[in-house]
Amino acid sequence: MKAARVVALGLGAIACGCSGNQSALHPYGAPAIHVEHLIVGIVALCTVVWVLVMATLGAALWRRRQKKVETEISQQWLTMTVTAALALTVILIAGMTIASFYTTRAIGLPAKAALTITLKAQQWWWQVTYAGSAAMPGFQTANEIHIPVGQDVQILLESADVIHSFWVPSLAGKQDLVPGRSNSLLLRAEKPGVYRGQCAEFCGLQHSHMAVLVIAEAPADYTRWAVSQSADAIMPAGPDAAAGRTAFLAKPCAACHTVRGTAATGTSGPDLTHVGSRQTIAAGLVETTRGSLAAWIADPQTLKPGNNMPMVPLTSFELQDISAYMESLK
Amino acid sequence: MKREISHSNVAFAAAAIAIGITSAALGWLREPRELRLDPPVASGLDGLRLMPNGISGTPPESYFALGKPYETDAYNLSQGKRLYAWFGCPACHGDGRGGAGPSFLDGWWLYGPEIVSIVASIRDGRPHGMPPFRDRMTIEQIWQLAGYVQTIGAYTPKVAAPGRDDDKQTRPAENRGPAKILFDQGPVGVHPDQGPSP
Amino acid sequence: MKANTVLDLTKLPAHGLGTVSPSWWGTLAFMLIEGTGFALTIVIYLYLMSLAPRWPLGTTPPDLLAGTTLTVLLLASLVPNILVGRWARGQDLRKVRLGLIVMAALGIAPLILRAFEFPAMHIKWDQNAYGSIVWFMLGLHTTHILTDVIETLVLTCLMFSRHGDTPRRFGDVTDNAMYWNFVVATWLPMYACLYWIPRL
Amino acid sequence: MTRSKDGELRDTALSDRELKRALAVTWSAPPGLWGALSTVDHKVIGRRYVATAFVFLALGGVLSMLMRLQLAQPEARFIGPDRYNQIFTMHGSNMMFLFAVPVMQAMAIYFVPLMVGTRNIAFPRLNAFSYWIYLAGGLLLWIAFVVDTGPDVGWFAYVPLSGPQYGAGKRADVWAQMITFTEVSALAIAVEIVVTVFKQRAPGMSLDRLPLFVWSMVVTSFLVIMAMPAIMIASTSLILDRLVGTHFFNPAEGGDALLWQHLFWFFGHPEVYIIFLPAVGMVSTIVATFTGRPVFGYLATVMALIATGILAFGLWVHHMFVAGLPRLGESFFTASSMAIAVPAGLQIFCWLATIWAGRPVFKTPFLFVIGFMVIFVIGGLTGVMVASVPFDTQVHDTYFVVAHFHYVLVGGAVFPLLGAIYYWFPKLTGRTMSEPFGRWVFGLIFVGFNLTFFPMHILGLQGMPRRIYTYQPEMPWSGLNMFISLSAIILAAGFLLFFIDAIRSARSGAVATANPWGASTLEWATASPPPPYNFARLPVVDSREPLWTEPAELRVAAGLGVDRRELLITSVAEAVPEARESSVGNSIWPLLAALATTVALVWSIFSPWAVVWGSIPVAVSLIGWFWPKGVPEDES
Repeated sequence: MKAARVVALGLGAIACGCSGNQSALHPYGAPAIHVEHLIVGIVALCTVVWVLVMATLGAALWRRRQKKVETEISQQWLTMTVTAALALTVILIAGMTIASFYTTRAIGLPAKAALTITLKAQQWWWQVTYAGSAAMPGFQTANEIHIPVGQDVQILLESADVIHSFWVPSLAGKQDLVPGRSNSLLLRAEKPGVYRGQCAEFCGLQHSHMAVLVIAEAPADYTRWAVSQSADAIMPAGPDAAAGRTAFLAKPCAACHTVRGTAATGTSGPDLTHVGSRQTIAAGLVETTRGSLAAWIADPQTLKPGNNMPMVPLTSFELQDISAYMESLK
Repeated sequence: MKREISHSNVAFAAAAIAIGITSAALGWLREPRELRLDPPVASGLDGLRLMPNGISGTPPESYFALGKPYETDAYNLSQGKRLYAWFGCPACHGDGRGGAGPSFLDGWWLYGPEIVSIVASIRDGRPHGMPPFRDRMTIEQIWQLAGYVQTIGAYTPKVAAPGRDDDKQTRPAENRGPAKILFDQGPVGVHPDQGPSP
Repeated sequence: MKANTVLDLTKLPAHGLGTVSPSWWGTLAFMLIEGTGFALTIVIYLYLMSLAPRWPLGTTPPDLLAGTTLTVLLLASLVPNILVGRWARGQDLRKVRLGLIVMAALGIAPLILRAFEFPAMHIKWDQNAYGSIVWFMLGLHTTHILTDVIETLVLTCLMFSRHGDTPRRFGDVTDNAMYWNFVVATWLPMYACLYWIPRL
Repeated sequence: MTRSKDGELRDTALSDRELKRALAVTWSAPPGLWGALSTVDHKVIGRRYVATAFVFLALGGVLSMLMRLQLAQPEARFIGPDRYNQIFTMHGSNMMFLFAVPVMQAMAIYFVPLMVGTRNIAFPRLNAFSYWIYLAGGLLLWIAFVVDTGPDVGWFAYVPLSGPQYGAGKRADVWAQMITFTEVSALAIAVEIVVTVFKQRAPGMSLDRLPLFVWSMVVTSFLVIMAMPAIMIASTSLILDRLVGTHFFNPAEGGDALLWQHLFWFFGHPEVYIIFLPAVGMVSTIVATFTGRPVFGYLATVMALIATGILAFGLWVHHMFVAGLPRLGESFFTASSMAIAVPAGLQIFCWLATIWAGRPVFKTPFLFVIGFMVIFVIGGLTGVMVASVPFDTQVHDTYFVVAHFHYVLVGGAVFPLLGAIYYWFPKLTGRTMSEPFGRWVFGLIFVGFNLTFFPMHILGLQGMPRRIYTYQPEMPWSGLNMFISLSAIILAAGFLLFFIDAIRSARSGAVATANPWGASTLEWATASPPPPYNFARLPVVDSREPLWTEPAELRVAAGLGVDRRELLITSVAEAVPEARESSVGNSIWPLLAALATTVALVWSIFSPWAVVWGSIPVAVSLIGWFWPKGVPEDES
């Protein structure tokens, strides 16, 4: 069974897929670090409060069991204790509110950043647009954001259809992408690395498979990457890939995808000009390998049911060639 | 008192069982939303049998076996609506009222209102500027789009038809029967050879 | 447990009016629910206005004639309405019958004027959000007039039937009169919102 | 038997036995199916409501087990995304709209009239109507789900996903119309409760002698009255957007996607307190009974209830902290969200003080209250955490929030509710639930709950978002998810045991006396279960704990008529008798009106003209409902 083999291939690709950092408790970006301090502080404080309340409850439940004879407790004493506990609650609440305000202030506003990247979410992938400059034309990529380490980066958040939410927990808290509104978020990575994020607002069938990678690298590496991305797609070298290019342009693929430098200029799917250079395909679904590309192209509706990539009928040769071509698009 | 409660309990239990059985039966009859069409079924959908003049014909048997999903199923119609925008249909047909290409709303179907004709028009193209989409869309997408196009021009709005866009409004949405609202009289029999309006 | 009678209720009336009657409180509670609903529609109106670059969106302010006439008519209807309530409390069957007929007529007349208010907005519900909210507000208030008119008509029939001459029916009439006051009172902020805010 | 001058038969003229017989004739429903369909007895309807709500709880529980089965392993293929989205939407909508709110109101329908010492709820026919409309709403949702038209947009139904362009088919409309059904029924009950408490209290039961459960239901009812119009307007606008093309939520034509969120959460946050405050009343009742002393700080607890109710309307924006609203507004809502911990804390402290001063008796209802304290305090503290904007940006829409609100809603409402069921079961059915079973039920649910939901806090912080039907194997979540799914079996076993115990006890449990726990409130002053007229002679109250101040005798009032259904109207503040009032008799019209309303509402999912044509049968049935039938209750 061809379908079964393809599925097995796809699942295999999933099993050895990428591993990214995606945890609010492992922060590597300034905003996330501030929030983590707040989280640890509040959780510790609340744990103490809970233990105290439980100790009181336990004592209240046990005291009558131990002493058989008991003098009646004075109402006044109870009133004073309850009042004191209430006063303590007010103080703790006020303290946590103030701590929260200070954290918000420490994170700062996103408007001051030097680099601005536009992120447009759609069902169920992320379109990333880097504005051009005098030295370099702008370009689009998908599901992978490269940023220079140690710099503030402003992410402009837009949505093409429904509400999504951009969340890379190791770098910053989340922010929604609301159609008809423009939000923005400050990102700043303190350490080079690959940080995984995921759509956090329910957005339909494939909300579960809408991941995004933020790759923080040294400024020089970042610039090198940006220059290579702004270039048109390379002409494939090998015979497989060259045949794949022809097939790609002849088949429905080109109607939805753009490969800059070719006749493929579709815009409803992700830009594939440098798809081979991305770590994952299909919004973080699987690691980019020739096998996973083939599995994905052959049967996208099994790997990610309901997504908008159709199952295009291809011969096994066409499938091999097109995956080779995709992989070659570094 | 006691007796009365047990009476009503029996009535409620009976009602609950009846509802349960009915629901289970309905659920068994109703197919779940199909997100992945099996490749053999998809290629079967390609097998239209058209009249020699390319205007009318019969859909493949498998289409009826599926339950005519592309004309009646809300999910397919809404996917068709996406495709209408994604594949550039508005460039010639506007919001359905036409432009460089013909309108879908005025009750005139140059090649008849049957879904087979619409599928054929999209798949194979037509003279005077309609390009073939055979190489740009899969056959399932073509069916979805055709179902949607038929819906735009329907005089009796389909229950499953899409609602308004989250966009600038140019005409009433498909589920309100825009053809009926905008062209109330319907076509006067100028082209009687082109079949009835939907 | 042994029952020990400590209170004698034999002298109490068999039915209460006004604040003694549960239905009076029930009417009040429903007025609170509906009043919250009306207030929310006004909040939505102002919210949409705060987002819009100009207001009214895509059209001119509504024509005043129909809406203002209706407002005057509603205010005028308060006089017979309050009188009906007073007569009902006095259990004057003849006057209540007369008053209810007048109130039924005064309930139907605004419905006719309302038919002219929708076109006076110069926009349809499906053109933009301004159209949607004004139609929604007008529609919501129209259903309130309509329900009260039907209630008044039914009560009028009741008062002419053999069920009419009891304190309970008179209580229903006072509650209905109170509800009409509410329908008029809620219209005033709606009127100000619909007709005058676009002119600010 | 002697009749008074005006020809009425009064209870003063009858011996106890004669009186009970005469009242039973006046107040009973006819036997058989007709009686079941036309009864307006608040006890029958309340019991029916509770049973129906628990059926929905069981169904919702089955859905949650399906979700746990799917999530136990990464990339599991047991349930596809389309069905999973329907399942989690159904789970949330079902639990909130068909279980939690109705079950609390149902307990109030049954117990508030008994606790305030009256013979039926105010507006009994509205009460019957409310049940039928609730049942219709529940059936609509579940039948739609079975035929694959179940809503798939989340219980919050955010536009534009639920809007006309992205919510294909009638799925979102079914959800929105189900809202209308349940909110109509909830609003009706709220009105009944408020009027019952304001006007039908036993003589002498001034507002400062009201049982705490009744206070909690009064505050809850006002929350319902103020909050539910928002969701009705929101769901109506959504249907209008989808059906006739209005633009409330279309940014391109002046609408706004966030308007939906404002409206939804303006209702949705008070909704939490609509569920929680009745539970506060239940806890107060159980604590008082099982420590043998009144709850410490009656006034403080009532003030805390009212303060919570008011603050509940100032918090909704904390559900929208990541939607991109202005910073200043967010800071205000952080402060108000934190502030609500103060009244909640006060309540906890008052209960602790009561337990401290009292002599606790460890019966099953009290065990559930202890479980409530342990769990709810965690839920409250995580609530303080998510009130902080920066904290929330990391945990919003993650499993941390799933854990948080299950701690609040299951810990804060379901535990007290189960305790209340064990506590009031004798009054509901005349039989007692099993104590050994009860301990097992408590143990399984308590352990199962914590093992299931506590790890979700960690999953959330580890970056697992909510509402995902699966996750990839490389994410470090699979171990905990498997653990959670296994723990959920313990939790489910606890609930299963509870249902078995309840059904078994209702049929063959030990027969209960009038006041098996030695409690203080008036519902225990009559037989278990109470006769159709509740009290043969209405009690007279001169303290907060009427059954504790005079344990041997019940002070009663006399002089009410027995020929017609008669109860007593008292003044709002002091409960001074004002009038004898009739209470309406049985009627089939509420059922007919509910059927007509159901037809109109379901039809309006498909056509706007249903509003016009469908309202005619509704109007006819309402006229039939109110038209006098010449029975004594209709005249004065």
